[in-house]
Amino acid sequence: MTSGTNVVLIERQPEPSSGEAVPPSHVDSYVELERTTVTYGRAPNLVHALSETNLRIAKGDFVALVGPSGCGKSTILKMVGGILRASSGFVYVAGREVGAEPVRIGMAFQNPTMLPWLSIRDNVMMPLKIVPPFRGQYRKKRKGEFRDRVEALLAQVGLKGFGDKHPWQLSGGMLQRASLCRALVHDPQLLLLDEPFGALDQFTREELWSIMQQLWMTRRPTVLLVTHDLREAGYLANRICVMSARPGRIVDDRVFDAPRPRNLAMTYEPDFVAMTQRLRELIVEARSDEPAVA
Amino acid sequence: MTSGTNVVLIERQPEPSSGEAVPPSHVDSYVELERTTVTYGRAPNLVHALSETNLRIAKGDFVALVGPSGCGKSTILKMVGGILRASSGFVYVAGREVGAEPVRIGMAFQNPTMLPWLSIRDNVMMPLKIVPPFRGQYRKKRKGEFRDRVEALLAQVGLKGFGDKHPWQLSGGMLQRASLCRALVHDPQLLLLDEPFGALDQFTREELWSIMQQLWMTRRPTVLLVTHDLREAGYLANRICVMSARPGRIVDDRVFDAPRPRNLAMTYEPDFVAMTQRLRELIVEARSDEPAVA
Amino acid sequence: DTKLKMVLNWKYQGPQGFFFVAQDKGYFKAEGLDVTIDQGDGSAAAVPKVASGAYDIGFGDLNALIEFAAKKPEEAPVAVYVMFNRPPFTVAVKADSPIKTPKDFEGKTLGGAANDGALKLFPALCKSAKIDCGKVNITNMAPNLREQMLMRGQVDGVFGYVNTIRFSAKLIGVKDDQIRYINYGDYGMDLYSNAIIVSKKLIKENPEAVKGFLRALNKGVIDSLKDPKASVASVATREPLIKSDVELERFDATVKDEMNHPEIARIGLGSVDPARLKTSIDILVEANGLPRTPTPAEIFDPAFLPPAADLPKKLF
Amino acid sequence: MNSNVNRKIASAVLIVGLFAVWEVLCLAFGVSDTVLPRPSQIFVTLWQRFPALWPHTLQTLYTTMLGFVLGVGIGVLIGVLIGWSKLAYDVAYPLLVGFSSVPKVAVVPIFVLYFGAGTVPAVLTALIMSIFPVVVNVATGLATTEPELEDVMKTLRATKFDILWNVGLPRAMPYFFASLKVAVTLAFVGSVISETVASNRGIGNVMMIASASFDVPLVFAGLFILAALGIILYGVFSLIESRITGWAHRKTEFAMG
Amino acid sequence: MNSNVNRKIASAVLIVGLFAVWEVLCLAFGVSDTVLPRPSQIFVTLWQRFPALWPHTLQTLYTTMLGFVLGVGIGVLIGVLIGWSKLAYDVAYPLLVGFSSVPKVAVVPIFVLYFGAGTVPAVLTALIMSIFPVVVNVATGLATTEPELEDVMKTLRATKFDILWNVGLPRAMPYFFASLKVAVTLAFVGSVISETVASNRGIGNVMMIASASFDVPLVFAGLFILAALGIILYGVFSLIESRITGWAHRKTEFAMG
Ligand SMILES: Nc1ncnc2c1ncn2[C@@H]1O[C@H](COP(=O)(O)OP(=O)(O)OP(=O)(O)O)[C@@H](O)[C@H]1O
Ligand SMILES: Nc1ncnc2c1ncn2[C@@H]1O[C@H](COP(=O)(O)OP(=O)(O)OP(=O)(O)O)[C@@H](O)[C@H]1O
Ligand SMILES: [Mg+2]
Ligand SMILES: [Mg+2]
Repeated sequence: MTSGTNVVLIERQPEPSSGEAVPPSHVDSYVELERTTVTYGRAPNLVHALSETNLRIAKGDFVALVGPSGCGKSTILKMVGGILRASSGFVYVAGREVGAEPVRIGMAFQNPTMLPWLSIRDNVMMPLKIVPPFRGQYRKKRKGEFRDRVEALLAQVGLKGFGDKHPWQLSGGMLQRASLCRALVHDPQLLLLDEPFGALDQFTREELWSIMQQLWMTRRPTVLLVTHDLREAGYLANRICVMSARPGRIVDDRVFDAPRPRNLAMTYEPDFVAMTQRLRELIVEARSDEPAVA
Repeated sequence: MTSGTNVVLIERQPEPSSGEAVPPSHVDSYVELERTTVTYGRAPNLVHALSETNLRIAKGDFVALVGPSGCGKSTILKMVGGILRASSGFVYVAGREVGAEPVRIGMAFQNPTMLPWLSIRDNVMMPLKIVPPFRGQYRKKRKGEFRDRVEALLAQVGLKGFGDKHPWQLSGGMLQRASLCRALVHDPQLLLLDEPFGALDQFTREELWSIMQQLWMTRRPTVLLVTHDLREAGYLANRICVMSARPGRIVDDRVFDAPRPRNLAMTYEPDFVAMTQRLRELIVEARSDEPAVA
Repeated sequence: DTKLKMVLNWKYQGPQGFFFVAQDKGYFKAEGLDVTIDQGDGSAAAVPKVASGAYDIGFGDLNALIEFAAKKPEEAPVAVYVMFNRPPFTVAVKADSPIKTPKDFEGKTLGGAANDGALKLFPALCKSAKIDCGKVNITNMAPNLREQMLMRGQVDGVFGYVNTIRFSAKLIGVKDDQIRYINYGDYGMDLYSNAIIVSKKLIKENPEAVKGFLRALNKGVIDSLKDPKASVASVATREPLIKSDVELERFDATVKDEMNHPEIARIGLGSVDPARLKTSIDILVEANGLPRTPTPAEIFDPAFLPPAADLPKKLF
Repeated sequence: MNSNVNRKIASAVLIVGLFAVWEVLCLAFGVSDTVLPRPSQIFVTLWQRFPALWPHTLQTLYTTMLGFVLGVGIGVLIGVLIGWSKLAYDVAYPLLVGFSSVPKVAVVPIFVLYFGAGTVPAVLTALIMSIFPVVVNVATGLATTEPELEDVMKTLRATKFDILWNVGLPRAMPYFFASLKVAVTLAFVGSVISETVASNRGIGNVMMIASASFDVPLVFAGLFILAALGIILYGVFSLIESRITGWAHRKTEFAMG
Repeated sequence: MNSNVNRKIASAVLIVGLFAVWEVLCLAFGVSDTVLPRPSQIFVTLWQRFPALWPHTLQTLYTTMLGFVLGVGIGVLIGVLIGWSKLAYDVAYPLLVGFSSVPKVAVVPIFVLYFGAGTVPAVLTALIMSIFPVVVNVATGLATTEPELEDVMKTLRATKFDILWNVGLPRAMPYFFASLKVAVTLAFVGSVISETVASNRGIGNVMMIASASFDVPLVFAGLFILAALGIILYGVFSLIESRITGWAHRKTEFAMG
């Protein structure tokens, strides 16, 4: 493994907590949250999950989102994915309001909800059935080209031969990998990954990091990755956003532009370790009741 | 934090892969797997999950089970928990065949399956409703003592005030913590934990480690913990078993008897890091097709 | 009091005032009887209801009784008082229909309820009118569809009782002159119709109750014939939903067309002419291919009738 | 909230519209009221005859509810038994299916014979008609319970009954409520059929008397009363359902109620 | 496997035993065959009259199946519509519930008057009786679909129809099959009732004629034929069900079929 990669840390000011969005000049906003607030339920059981959050992600960027448990990371992902509507504020994807954009989105959920009546293969193939331009070709190709594509993807994540199984016949980690395949199969332009490697052992996880990195370098999707593993965030992302405890806001936002391809050795270098240490501290601060503003 | 804890690593020979169980003399087998084989499904779709696995756990011990994804860790836990029957071989708990033993078992599943029609509080309270001796008192105490007990437990894992919510109103990490509470609420004598901290951020996770350690030191349950986090295994367990890839067997079994209470600083000490490094290597070996026999 | 359960021929209708008058005026009570009267669902259906023991007494079709007695002699109830002694059986056709005589039925479609008395006697009519039943198509239908299906031309003729059809037709707005009747009585079928039938068990265990019942009923009949209005009114108190004016008309028509046989002047209402009964039995046995021929004594037992002097000899 | 009110209004308008169409079609084609009366005639009849109809309504409601409650209870028991034991499944299902394929009108006379005309046969008929849908749905609900939900109970060494009570039955609730809606309509059909065969009271009896005197608007008035009772009970169950199975109805895409 | 065979034998024995009990009770209490014939009489009648009964059986099977297939199709459509649109829910549910609470025997005459006696009213009656259980269960199945399952489709910007087709309907399959079992028995009841109201063929007609000539064993032979047809069709659906909804029946604790 090559060692001695240049680890460059640039601390950026978090966007002002007042909520006034000040777009960083280099960001041309492929994904944009503008003063987005999300509340669940009705009074008096109302839960404030996000409060006036601003976030802009450039096209082709790889952003990691970290923060304490229950702070609203999945909520942000679901909103960008179009599953959830903001209670107030706006969410734009590719310059249009979410839901209307002609963007192929791939999402891996925190819980790998597969449709139980379909085999793993059919589950993974689902996006090809739904999303144009694959949609039109689905009938013709699902037994040939598409099937091969899915098998190749499954083999890549170590699930060769499990295509015929049903979801409940897989272990937790295997399901999570299948779910990742489903998120990737239709060559998405926007990737939303919610702890996609959480249930995997370290080694499998690192293998998939490398696959992810390669995929990002070749196809350049815009990626928003939620993770609790700061090494993972550092290895994969160009930019790391730290969220405060609920109601969530982004309290730290830093660019991390180590050269690519990165390798595991890098993650043991002092600079990298220092960065993860710094992130750790930020999250600890974020966990305290008073939202920490850097 | 106190530093300079004594990290002592004793390498033990794994039990012979032939399957002949050679009980280590100091183990009086609170939990015992004897040449246990598990296969799922029927020919020709038969999956060998475990093959002639032997494992003995002493009463009051804290054992961590690590291994590559899909190797059969959850399968072992489910078997000890009485959910799954071995295809061949035996599983004993407290000296009797599993299912017949008068032992309070607490289990946290990999997937925190909560009953969706119950509030978090009622979900956590379920073991008190079912398991003797609490069972008899349930009607009288569920609104008083038991409720307080659950609230206290929820508060301890950071879920204060979420007792009234329904499972789908919690984030992934919060659900996992609730599931841990359900495993602990009835003061179990045998604790089976399947990646109970997987979906948590590092800091929350470490807090819960400390709570777990304290609980173990005071109540001394027998614990079998499945985890992918080797630091976690080292911090919590007295003994770490490494499993080979499917069909799973235990290929390495080592005692790790650092003094208690352990603290986080210990996990950064060179000996500890060396041990986790060694475990990593073992798992990497285990992932390869040829089962690695130490 | 002796408890007796009685089932009627049909839902509440004007002519059933005979029974309710007896009840309302306490005639049953005076005989030491506590009679419960339930609605029925067909004259023929009353026979098995009494046979099975569900009811002690029924108001049912004598011809159905003959068929039943031929098939199951041990269980068959016995008639003790014949109320309707003229054959009401008919085939109704539209007034402008080409069907004039039974001969014209061949090749046509006739309809009727499966348990309708006229339909069940159709083979007998075929015999006595010398036509081939096999050439007639029969469609079964619910009684309340009969007149409408006839008028809509879905069948060419319908089986039924003259009065029933006439009133039904009237109620659906069909004029009397739009329908023509081909009466069984005109083709040699001088049969009896509805009678009071009682179970063998009751006869054996409590003959006095049967006698008492008939005494009381006979008084009710006499009162009703005197004051039909009051008779229908006693039905209406039980079911205010019936239309009293129509039911009064029905009462009158029933008395005139179904009860008023010349023989009653001689033997009185309630009794039978054994010869006529014998002929009826023979007609039925032959027409329906019954396994055996019941004797008139099996069918009708005059032993319980009030003295002949007390029986009505003139109805209006 | 507001859209909710709008929707209720729209639906009321649509339903009223349907009756209007019926009315107009009857008028346009000159349909005789002995075939199909116009709604206006039916409502007038309902209004005028209401005092006479009311006791019959109460009677039918009473027998139906009694039969329904008993039938649902028995249905749940059999459903659980069928879900529980394969033997019960193999024995009870064919019998139940066979029995349910048979028009109950053929069975009523047997009841009448043993219990006399009136309330008892009506209750019994309502009862037996309510059982089958409940059995099928409860058994299906139990059989399709996700095994993962039961695993928690198994580690606690819960008895089969514990699992049934705490997991199986709650999980089967949406199925159960679906079956209640079907069962209650069948219970009405059952008691009314029994009343038409043998009884002196009840809507079924009214309808027989009315149809014997060709008072078709009165027949339809009876039908309307039955429909109204059915709808009211359905509404009650829906309310209870939304309280009890709210957890299962948390989706918004294909939202009921 | 072997225990499976044992179970089938045990269940057959039990069912036969039930008939034996019926036989013995009838003999012991001297129940007349005009009330409740003994099974042996019924089977003898079935055997002797089979040639005469067979065409009627075919007729009833034909009308029932036609009505059932159409009814299920319409039921699924309405169920989807109700699951889909709140307005449809508010409009269609009250109407359906009301209509289902009404004994169909009261409606058949209208069909007969417009379509003549025979096949068409029987098909129509079977049809309308099959609809409601299917509607209720399909709508409930759709409404209780876990929102998480649909989330995947939403990120893919699937159309509502895509979601319905790929998630809603498959998820509702267990509900659908449960309703089929109820619907098919009701379809039989429907066509037979229509046949008893007006027809010249079919089991219903046989039963009417038989009961008019006090041939109660023949009436029961007709009932047995209906029961047998119901059980056969139920078996067919169960087979199809176990192929299609195996995923939902993977549990072992309360296992069906
Ligand atoms: N459907 C819901 N109804 C009510 N509250 C909800 C719902 N979904 C999420 N929440 C609440 O919103 C907050 C944020 O949830 P979210 O799932 O976004 O957290 P997260 O950052 O993904 O946490 P984790 O790391 O534990 O997955 C939590 O406090 C949770 O309780
Ligand atoms: N119900 C089932 N039917 C068929 N195969 C199964 C079933 N459950 C598990 N398996 C198979 O058994 C093997 C072991 O599964 P298990 O869940 O024990 O793995 P694990 O070690 O817990 O993995 P992970 O770390 O990914 O959770 C896997 O290969 C899986 O495919
Ligand atoms: Mg989350
Ligand atoms: Mg696992």
